Amino acid sequence: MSITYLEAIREAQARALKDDPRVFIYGQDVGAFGGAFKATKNLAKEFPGRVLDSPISEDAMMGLAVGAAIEGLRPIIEMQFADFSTVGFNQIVNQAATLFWRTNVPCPVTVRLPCGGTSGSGPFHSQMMEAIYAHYPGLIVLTPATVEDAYSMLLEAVAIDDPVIFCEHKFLYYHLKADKLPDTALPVGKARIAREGRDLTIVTYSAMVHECVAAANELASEGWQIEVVDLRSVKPLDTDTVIASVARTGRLLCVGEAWPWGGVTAEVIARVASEGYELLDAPPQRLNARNTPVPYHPNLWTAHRPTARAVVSAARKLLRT
Amino acid sequence: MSITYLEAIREAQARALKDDPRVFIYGQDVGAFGGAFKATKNLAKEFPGRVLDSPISEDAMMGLAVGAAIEGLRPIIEMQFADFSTVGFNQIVNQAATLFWRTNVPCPVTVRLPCGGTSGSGPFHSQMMEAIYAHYPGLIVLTPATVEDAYSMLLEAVAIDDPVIFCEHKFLYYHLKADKLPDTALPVGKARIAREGRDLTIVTYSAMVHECVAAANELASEGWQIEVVDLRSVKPLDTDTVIASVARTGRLLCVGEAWPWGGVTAEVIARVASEGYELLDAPPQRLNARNTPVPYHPNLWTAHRPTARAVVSAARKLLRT
Amino acid sequence: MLETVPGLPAGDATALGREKAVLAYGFMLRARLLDDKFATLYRAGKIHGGVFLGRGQEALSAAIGVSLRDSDVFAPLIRDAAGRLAFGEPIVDAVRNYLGSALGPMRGRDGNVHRGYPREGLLPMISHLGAMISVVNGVLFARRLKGQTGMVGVATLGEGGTSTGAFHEALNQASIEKLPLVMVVANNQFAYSTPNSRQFACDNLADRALGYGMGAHNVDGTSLPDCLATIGQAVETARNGGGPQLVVASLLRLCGHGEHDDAGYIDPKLKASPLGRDCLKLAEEYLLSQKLADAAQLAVWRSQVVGEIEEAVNQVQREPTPDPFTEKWTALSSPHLNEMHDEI
Amino acid sequence: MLETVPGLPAGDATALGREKAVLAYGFMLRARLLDDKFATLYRAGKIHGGVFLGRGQEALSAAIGVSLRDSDVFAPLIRDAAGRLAFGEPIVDAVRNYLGSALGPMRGRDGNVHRGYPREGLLPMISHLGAMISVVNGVLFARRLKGQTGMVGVATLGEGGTSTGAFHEALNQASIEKLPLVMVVANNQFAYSTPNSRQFACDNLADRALGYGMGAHNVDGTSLPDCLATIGQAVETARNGGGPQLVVASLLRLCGHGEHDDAGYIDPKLKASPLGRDCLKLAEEYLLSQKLADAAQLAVWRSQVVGEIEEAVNQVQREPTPDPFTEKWTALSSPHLNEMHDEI
Ligand SMILES: Cc1ncc(C[n+]2csc(CCOP(=O)(O)OP(=O)(O)O)c2C)c(N)n1
Ligand SMILES: Cc1ncc(C[n+]2csc(CCOP(=O)(O)OP(=O)(O)O)c2C)c(N)n1
Ligand SMILES: [Mg+2]
Ligand SMILES: [Mg+2]
Repeated sequence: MSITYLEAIREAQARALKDDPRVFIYGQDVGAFGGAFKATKNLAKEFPGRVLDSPISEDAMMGLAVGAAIEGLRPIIEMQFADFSTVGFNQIVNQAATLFWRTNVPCPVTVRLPCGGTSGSGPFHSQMMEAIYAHYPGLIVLTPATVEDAYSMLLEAVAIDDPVIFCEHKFLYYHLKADKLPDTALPVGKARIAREGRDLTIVTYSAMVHECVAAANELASEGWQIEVVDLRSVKPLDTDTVIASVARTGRLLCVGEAWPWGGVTAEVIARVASEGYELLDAPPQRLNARNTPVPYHPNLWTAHRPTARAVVSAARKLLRT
Repeated sequence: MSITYLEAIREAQARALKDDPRVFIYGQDVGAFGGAFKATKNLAKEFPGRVLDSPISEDAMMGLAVGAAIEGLRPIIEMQFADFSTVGFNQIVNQAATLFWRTNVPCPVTVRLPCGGTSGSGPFHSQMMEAIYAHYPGLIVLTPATVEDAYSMLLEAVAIDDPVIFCEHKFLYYHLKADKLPDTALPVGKARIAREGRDLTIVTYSAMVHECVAAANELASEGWQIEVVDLRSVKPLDTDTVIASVARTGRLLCVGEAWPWGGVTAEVIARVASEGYELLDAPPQRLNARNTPVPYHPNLWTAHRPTARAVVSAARKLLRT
Repeated sequence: MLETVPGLPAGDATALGREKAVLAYGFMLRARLLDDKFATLYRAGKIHGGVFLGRGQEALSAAIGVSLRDSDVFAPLIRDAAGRLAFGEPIVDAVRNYLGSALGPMRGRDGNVHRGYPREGLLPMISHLGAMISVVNGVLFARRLKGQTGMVGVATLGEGGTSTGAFHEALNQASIEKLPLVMVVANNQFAYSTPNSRQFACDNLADRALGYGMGAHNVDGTSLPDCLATIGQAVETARNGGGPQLVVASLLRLCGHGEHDDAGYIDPKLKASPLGRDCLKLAEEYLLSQKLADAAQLAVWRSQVVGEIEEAVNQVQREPTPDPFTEKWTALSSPHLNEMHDEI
Repeated sequence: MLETVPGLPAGDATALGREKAVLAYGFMLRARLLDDKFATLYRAGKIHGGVFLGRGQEALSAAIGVSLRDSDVFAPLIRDAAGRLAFGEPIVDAVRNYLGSALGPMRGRDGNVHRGYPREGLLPMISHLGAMISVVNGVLFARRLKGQTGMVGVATLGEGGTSTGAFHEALNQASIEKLPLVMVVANNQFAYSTPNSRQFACDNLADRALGYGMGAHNVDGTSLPDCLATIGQAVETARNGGGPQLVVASLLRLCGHGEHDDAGYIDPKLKASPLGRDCLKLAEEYLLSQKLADAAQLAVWRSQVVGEIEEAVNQVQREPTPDPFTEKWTALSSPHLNEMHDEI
């Protein structure tokens, strides 16, 4: 038996619905149809009245979720694509994110954002939005890179008493497989060493973890031992694990699929520069997507986002510094 | 005669309307009333039919601006407060910011965002949003700190063929004064040395420039010579000027009024760490607002944002490193 | 959680008939005098930030408050002091929020009209107009999912707020879910300075109800008995499963947008028109004409309320203001998820 | 910029009477056969990403295109191949955008239905539903400011898109500004899989017009002559200063949401109902009954269009695809404002 990243997301929701009567799911086409990506397949049938089609109203979807959270429920909102959350943006960053701080009433809402690029999806169905949401106080931002994390972190997201932006990566939906669902997991807020090494630390998250591990494997054939840190959660961000790794390797490359200005790679480097400056043997480097919208054509798309090949070449340069 | 930061914004708009028939202004209460802050005072009378009250529809305001830009006009959109731009967010980041890249048709829209805190304004009338917009390709983000820059950069914003997010700071509106409007100005994209020094570089922007200059003055009485760099524009960000300054001082403190995760301070430090690592004699440091919404009460508000006093203490610590 | 004023009848929202008018009048009076007090404090420099009053809108707002039960939901907006009080907000909490008392409902974190108790059904507004309506939907939706019945939710908005996308999405959502939402729009002719001619182009905003499948109601917002009748009917229709209702009240704001605004843009003719009548005076005339009170009684009530407000202000002025050093600088309810590396 | 099909009458949108039906039919046919071709190419793995067809909606869409002049504005959506062609889009550009030719209007940066020429009044949609309407408003507003008159703008949307806040804000804005906007809603009963019962709760979406002060029109979207009459009337009303118009067409999507979707959720009864009739077949029957064409003529036209499409596809398949090395990796039109420190 094997289970995909997407199936893990479905299973986590099934289990959340089963274990906790306060959970419900609301989003476009999530009901009988099972969602645009089938992440809620059969759930409407298995949990009648608790998996509901919404109108095309991202603002009102989020508002309804906050109201339900006030009443003690634990809504899961599926945005059909992360990119469409821009239309529900205000309710996320100004309503959900501020509720607890203003009123002492927690706001346990999980917002599932199918994000990231797949070839042919174009500028409005491919965006990474973790940096946008992580900037706001009051939000937790998760970026699972593995089948196991997709499952366990989604379950934890639903259990967390604060609004969680759950960035699930579409590129991983079907291709990434595991043998079974995990019984235990690292808690949210802890990064994971995806691959050990001693020559260079690559800090990354989400789909880029796999590009970086592939790059590390390629560099291993040249004798380099690259450590890859999978952040898992970008807010909170596990600076301790990152700095401990840099302490071992002395070199830092930070890789993200988002746009270059700001974002996770800037935040990680700024933290390491401030708190672990003396550990660095060479200037820390970043690799991001290009500074344009995400292109449609595969020729352009492949050149827009970092790939294992680009990671290899950036790492090689940094190893030689 | 003296002119305030707010009056400079009014004058720049008056001149843009006068010099260029393609310019018009659209926003809530900007017409006969002259705007919530009076930034468009008398303009509706002086330029009939070109300064128009909008309904409370930030999404449609931005959409209309893009349509008008396609037709070759140069709209200025006034958001009543920066915080309300979240409701027009999608049209800014997905419509305006992508138009040129997708179609080769430029999108010369200026969006005026009255931003930043004043005491008593609370969580929804105080936000800094430069980091959010700067993350998106296709946008220019300006953060004038002086009366002269408010004037000349707004004029330049209107002349730029790309969408410009013009972050004007409400704290500076009435208090900041200059003797006259400038005849010449640094171009957008160039940072300014607000104060020269050789012991430490403080990089900052918008209202924080004044806190940092005050801090530098205080430290001068202790014999420290602090250089203050006013970024003026956070995207594009003038890395060269920043690095040249760090080359002189060897120490970097980056100060911003926005929330700590990501943002301008992270971006600046990441760039300097990557490109000017060997110039640093001590780990670069950041000072941001606290990681909560902006509080209403002055007691809390004063502790939430960086002040000259906080800058002094962070600088002192860094000078001793 | 209704608070009583000595001498003014107290009771819950189910009180019927003529009594209800007196009850509502009591809250109108308290709101008006409280607003007057805030205006005075503002001019004296005792209030940080803006002050937003409900003058001229008390009849409508009070009618909402007295039509609701404790178990209902209410999302008031900036001109709803009367409705908040009638729904059960203690005067002292209104004062606390304006003066930034650490003991206030928002503990100095948010101020003025931004206050409430979400768990008790009084939702604290965010500033973004229209954004609270779908939150009311969510509360109603959740309660229904939990098996609760018989509740109603009221959201209020100015006519300017009807131009927001959030308004539209939420009304459509309530209609699809057949939620017991009553949307009350106070058409006070201006959104800040913007006249209706620049805000919408339909003859009657209540006509929008048809496009959602909601019930539609128009009411003269200056008349307390009319507001009581219409709001009462809309609330009962929603409560009895009639689906969401839209009420549009016509009136005029008898003050500036905020106390910083002299409202010089309002045409004196409009002020002199029936829209510009003061609902509080009309309500007093109504009580007198219906023999629900005489002039002496009105004077007694007024001085009682003045006393009550003075007492609240005196109390709050002795209360502590928020302390940045004991303040927990986190927006999260989960302490273990705080960033280890917060600033300053 | 209208393209002619040999043998099919060509003309501009002002062509009148029976000729117009033939003209529109020509674009319906081209759209249908083009869609069929895209479906084939998709199944053959020749197209990256999704394919979105307009099957069953060609009459409505073509009626829009032939009702417009070159100087008008059109913001089509995903099911508007017919309208785009009728408005003047060359078939070859549709093919280019689907196959990602470097010579296509979006140069491989955007794909499939995301195409247009803003300066020529054919606006390239962004995906966010409802977002194009206010852009049309902006074009119309700007032209009026520049002194142009007599133009009309059409935006299209599915019934699902009417639930967006953007839809509401834009219609209200157009009404306030009295812009010559014609909003055409194709109510095809589903938004992806979501049935109307989960999308709105009013009897008739056209009733929303009243709440904006717009003109309202309903039309049977399966009938070409009805679409021509109704769209023609709405467009002329707007053109002559009658203010914005809302047209709601009833029909059924005769395909999946995209070609990846088998639309198994559509009730066969609905398909068998009048809504499920194929507008192209009905249009052919109409032409035959009106003696505007005979069967032989229809067959000739069809084979002509097939040839034209094959030719376009053959041409595009020889064209270059975008090259990442010559691509200018910037989203700004101002070269001097590019960040000096772009990545990779
Ligand atoms: C989305 C949004 N845009 C702008 C504002 C700024 N604003 C606050 S009150 C107001 C006018 C509101 O008018 P109306 O809805 O008629 O209510 P009234 O003040 O007349 O009671 C505006 C524009 C806001 N709060 N929210
Ligand atoms: C704001 C927004 N949310 C979600 C989507 C995803 N989406 C694309 S098409 C679609 C269904 C559209 O239905 P409808 O408007 O009825 O048009 P139809 O496909 O039936 O022609 C959805 C939900 C979107 N494009 N925009
Ligand atoms: Mg109003
Ligand atoms: Mg549809």
